[in-house]
Amino acid sequence: MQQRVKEKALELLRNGTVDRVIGWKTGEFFYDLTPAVFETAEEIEKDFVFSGFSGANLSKYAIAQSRAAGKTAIFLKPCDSYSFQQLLKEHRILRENIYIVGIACEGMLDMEKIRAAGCEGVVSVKENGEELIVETLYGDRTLSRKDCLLERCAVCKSKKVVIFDEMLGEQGDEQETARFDRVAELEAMTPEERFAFWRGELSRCIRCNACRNVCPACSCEKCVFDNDKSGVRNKAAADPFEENLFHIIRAFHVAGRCTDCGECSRVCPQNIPLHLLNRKFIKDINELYGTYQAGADMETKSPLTDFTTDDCEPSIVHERGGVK
Amino acid sequence: MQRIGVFVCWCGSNIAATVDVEKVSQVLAQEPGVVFSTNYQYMCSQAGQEMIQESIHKYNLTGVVICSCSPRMHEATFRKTCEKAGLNGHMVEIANIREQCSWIHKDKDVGTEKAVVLGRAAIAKVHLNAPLTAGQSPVKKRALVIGGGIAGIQTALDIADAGFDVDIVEKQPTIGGKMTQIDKTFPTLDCAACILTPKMVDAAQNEKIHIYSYAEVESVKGFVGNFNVTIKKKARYVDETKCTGCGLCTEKCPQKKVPNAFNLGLDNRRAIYIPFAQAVPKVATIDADYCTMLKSGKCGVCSKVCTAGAIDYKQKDELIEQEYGAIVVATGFNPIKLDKYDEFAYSQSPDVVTSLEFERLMNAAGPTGGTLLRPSDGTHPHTIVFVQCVGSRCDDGRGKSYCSKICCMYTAKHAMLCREKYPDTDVYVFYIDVRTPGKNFDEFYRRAVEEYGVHYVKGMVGKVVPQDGKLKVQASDLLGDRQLHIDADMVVLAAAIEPDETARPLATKLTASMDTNDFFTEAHPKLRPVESPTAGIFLSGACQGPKDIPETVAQASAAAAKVIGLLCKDSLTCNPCTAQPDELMCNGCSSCEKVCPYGAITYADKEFRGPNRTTLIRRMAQVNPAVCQGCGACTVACPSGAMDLKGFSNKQIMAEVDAICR
Amino acid sequence: MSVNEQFQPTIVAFCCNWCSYAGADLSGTNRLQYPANVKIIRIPCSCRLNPMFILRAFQRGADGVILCGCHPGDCHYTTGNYYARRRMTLLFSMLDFMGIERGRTRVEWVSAAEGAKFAATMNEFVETITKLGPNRRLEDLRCSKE
Amino acid sequence: MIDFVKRISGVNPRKCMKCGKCTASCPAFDEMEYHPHQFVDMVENGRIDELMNSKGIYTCLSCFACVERCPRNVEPAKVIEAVRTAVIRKQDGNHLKPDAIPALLDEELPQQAITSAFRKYRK
Repeated sequence: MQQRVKEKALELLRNGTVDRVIGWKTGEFFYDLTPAVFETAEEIEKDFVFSGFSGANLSKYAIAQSRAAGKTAIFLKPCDSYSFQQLLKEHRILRENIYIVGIACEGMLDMEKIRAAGCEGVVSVKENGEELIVETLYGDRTLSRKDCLLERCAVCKSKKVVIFDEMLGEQGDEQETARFDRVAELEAMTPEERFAFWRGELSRCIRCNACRNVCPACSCEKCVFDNDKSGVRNKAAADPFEENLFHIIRAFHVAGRCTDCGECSRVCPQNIPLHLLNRKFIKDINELYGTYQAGADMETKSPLTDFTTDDCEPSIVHERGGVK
Repeated sequence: MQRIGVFVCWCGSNIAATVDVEKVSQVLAQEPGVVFSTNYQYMCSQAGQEMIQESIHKYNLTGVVICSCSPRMHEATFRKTCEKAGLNGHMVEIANIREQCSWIHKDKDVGTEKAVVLGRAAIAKVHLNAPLTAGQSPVKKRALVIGGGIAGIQTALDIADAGFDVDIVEKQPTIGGKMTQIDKTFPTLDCAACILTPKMVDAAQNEKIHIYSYAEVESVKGFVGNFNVTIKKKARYVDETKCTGCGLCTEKCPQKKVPNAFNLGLDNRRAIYIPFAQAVPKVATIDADYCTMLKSGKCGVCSKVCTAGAIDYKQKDELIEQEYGAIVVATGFNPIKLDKYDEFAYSQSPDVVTSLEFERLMNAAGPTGGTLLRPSDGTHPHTIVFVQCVGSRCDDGRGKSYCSKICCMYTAKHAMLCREKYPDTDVYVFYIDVRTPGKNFDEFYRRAVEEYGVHYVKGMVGKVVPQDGKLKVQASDLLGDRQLHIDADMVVLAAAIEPDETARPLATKLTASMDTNDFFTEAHPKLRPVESPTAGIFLSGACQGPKDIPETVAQASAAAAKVIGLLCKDSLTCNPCTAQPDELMCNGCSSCEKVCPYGAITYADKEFRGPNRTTLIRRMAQVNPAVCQGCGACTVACPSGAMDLKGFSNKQIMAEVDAICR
Repeated sequence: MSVNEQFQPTIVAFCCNWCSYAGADLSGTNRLQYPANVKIIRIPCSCRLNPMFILRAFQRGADGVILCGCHPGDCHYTTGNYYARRRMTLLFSMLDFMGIERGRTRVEWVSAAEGAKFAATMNEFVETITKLGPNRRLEDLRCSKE
Repeated sequence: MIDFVKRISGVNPRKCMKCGKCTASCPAFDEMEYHPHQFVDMVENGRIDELMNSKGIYTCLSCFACVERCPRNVEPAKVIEAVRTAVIRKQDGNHLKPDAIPALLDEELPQQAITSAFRKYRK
């Protein structure tokens, strides 16, 4: 697969189907792949990489690239395709300028987990079916691939690429997952415990804005937190309130639009489980207003721009009780 | 920095008794930006208003805070006061220290402290206020009346009388509506046709009125003063301009077995027809469901006999676009279907009829030529049972929970007419209550009982069983505490009335609101009864609720007066507190559009300067200030905060929050 | 403990212009008392209430925030309160999820005729907040009164 | 007792608008001294005792024509059924005392027989 993706990128560029390709390129380390736009075959030959570390969701880059002259190819893993379609639904991407190559995905790898398994001085990671062969300065190690997946991949909600022009590999299906288990665990705690948990997590926030910059839903032309007119302009979090404020508002702004791609947690340098905030909204929406998956289709109204006359009252929050 | 004047009102002792007004004005004088602060006995009085105006000039005020009664009371007053002194009305904020302070607190210290906080919040807001000017939108001087019954006709005539063009859209081939089917009218017993048909002719002959008969409203765009309506003229296969209404075709058409809808199916008509002799326009219409020429291409008799050459089998539906300043809904009512009321044997015996069918049976132009005969065997009925409240006041899901209002009176009318024309008939009326509020109404009902000897029985009919050519009626007589068994020849059911089935889809097109019974809701149940909450949409007749003819005509004229009031204006002043998107921040994501109840938000592609002298095209929200009512739903739906509400901006509200929590 | 030492919460009530603000006026007209801790901010419709306003109030030292709007189905703008209802439900749930006391936020539908309900609601809410004590979990330390 | 009848019948007599359709529908009208609309009215006005002592409550056929036809969903037949139940429950002179049961219990005896035995064999 890794080779097929790169060949496809070359092919599309060479046969003139597209003028540029959005893909991944090597960063400082082999596991540190970053999104990149390739305009020539040479660039692709040199830098294009698709591997178990190509976790980055490329959909957000289509906003700008779809407005560039000519046509752009983009590679979308299943979860990325939801983000892409959500952006399309919000009229952010000009579909006619994009050529989508869907990629079947077996889950992306988390370097932190490989390190946590006791591998130091990692030089390369090779995939061999269900196994990972980790080459380190101190000899090779073999790990189970399953144990080294990113959190979001371990609880993957869907292997289905919802929008594509061409598909590499087998199309998959939506699947039942345990992705809400952690949210439910937190819900079962006492308010005091929850407060302590989130204080512990959010107090580590350094307001680097990585979560915001990577999030496909956070693609506003100008964020409220950068906007003087909003009255809440706020560059750095100076106190616990502002740490809370930023993350609550961010989660609220993407509620009903967040596809649960998990990029926010993947990029957080402080390892704050930010996806739990988004998942809490998704879980509430599913439970209170019926199951809704952002980006799954182009038609369904987002739950926050919709209503029924017999919706539950906000007091349901009190009635549901603290410990379930 | 604003130069703010603070004016604390005593409201006699209403405020001054529990708020130390002197202290409030002193403390607020210390607030940043406040250059003048005072208190006075009655700010809203002539002297108080003059004081505000003088201070505006003297201290060169750019903002005014008035600590007084609720803004719902005097905000408009003080805005006008300031406008007269040259200050924009939206630079005034009211701190509500009466209803929300002095009147609910007893302790003077507490009241004073709270009044200060409320004053601070108002000052904080004024700092961020900007002068707002209400926009103007032009008014198209033409009205549309949807529905050509007596309500629609009356509204159209009144509007036309004032000199404005009016179009009537009527879905039937003729205007006139339900009233054309009615025989006599209560309480005067004059003939309905005699008073209605002259009005129909007036409407047809009025140069200002244009009638689109056999037409429906296809779509409605725009807003008050500027509606853009597409009207669908259904194909009637007869050229209206050529047809003389001679009626020859309707006599020669070989297809004779078409249920006559005008007589409610009590007799038959031809496939080409003119609903009744006084139809307006008096033009034939081909019923495409029955015409053999249209169905199989064989026949063409009407075309052959028509000397005017008006028949056109190839006619197509036609779409007409027209602009209007106001729209009047006059879609009227229908009797409900009685298929769920098995106990009255309506579907088992032709001698059980609805009241509207009874009207046709009594009418000289009806299927029996005005002689009351049983539909089953054409004999004269000797015992007639009337049942009231069939489907009205019904909570069981089969009928309507409301009172249909007109049934008591028309049943009294029917009973009276029966006894008058045929004194040998026994007439029973079963009632739950007899409701006769209205001029000369109760007298009318008493006459039916006292002079005409109609048997009014307090009770209800339990069941009707057709047996041996009779209708066995089992009923209760509650006052006599007995059960009655009557062998009747006819049973007449006073069916509940409901809004026409076209009303609901029309309401959606108009974005006008309806109640759960599909009656249009009025802007205010008491004070604005002929207007819809949607600006520019007016209500006439039974589409708003059950009504008799005098009430319908009264409301029709009232709606016309409102329309005339609107069309007289050259332009409309818009609500200045509207939403406004910041183009630099708008993502064009359509979140705001989805929550806007008025359809005030549209999108357009706009060019922006990108980096390196490139041009970027971005999708951008645009708010039509003439349509926006300023609810603010969009401001919260907007993820980037690009949408803000003038007069209640994010910053203004947060400034108030800050001042209160300080 | 003297009256002065007793905890006096700061409470912000957002009221929609058409129903609840009029309902609040009515409780004044009827001289129905409720504590002075409640300060009302007028907004055109409950759907104007941005979650940021609520958070801002807590930041600047409010101890409780309540939103009052027209009863569902009675919105002056026909649908505003339906959106507000969903937004507030999700926001309150999130605040609860982060461990903020549930009682600090509330939504109540008050019509223009329900002056008594407005006063009763405010009395009850002030009592709840007084019991909960000062808002410690969601405040800006720089703005605290101590 | 009124509350008891209202509760077990689930009927709100205030919904009745005295139209008399129930009485008009009643096939057993001639056998009863009180008629369906009167049942409802008597419950509403607290005349339960008269109703409990009336023979009419047993001549009601429970055909439910009144329930079927009532335009306000008042359900008069349910009131009658509730009054009958009230009469039964009032007869506290049960033949059997609960304490005596265990001794008499026979494995083979159907449950229903025990219940009816309570009520059937009055002293």
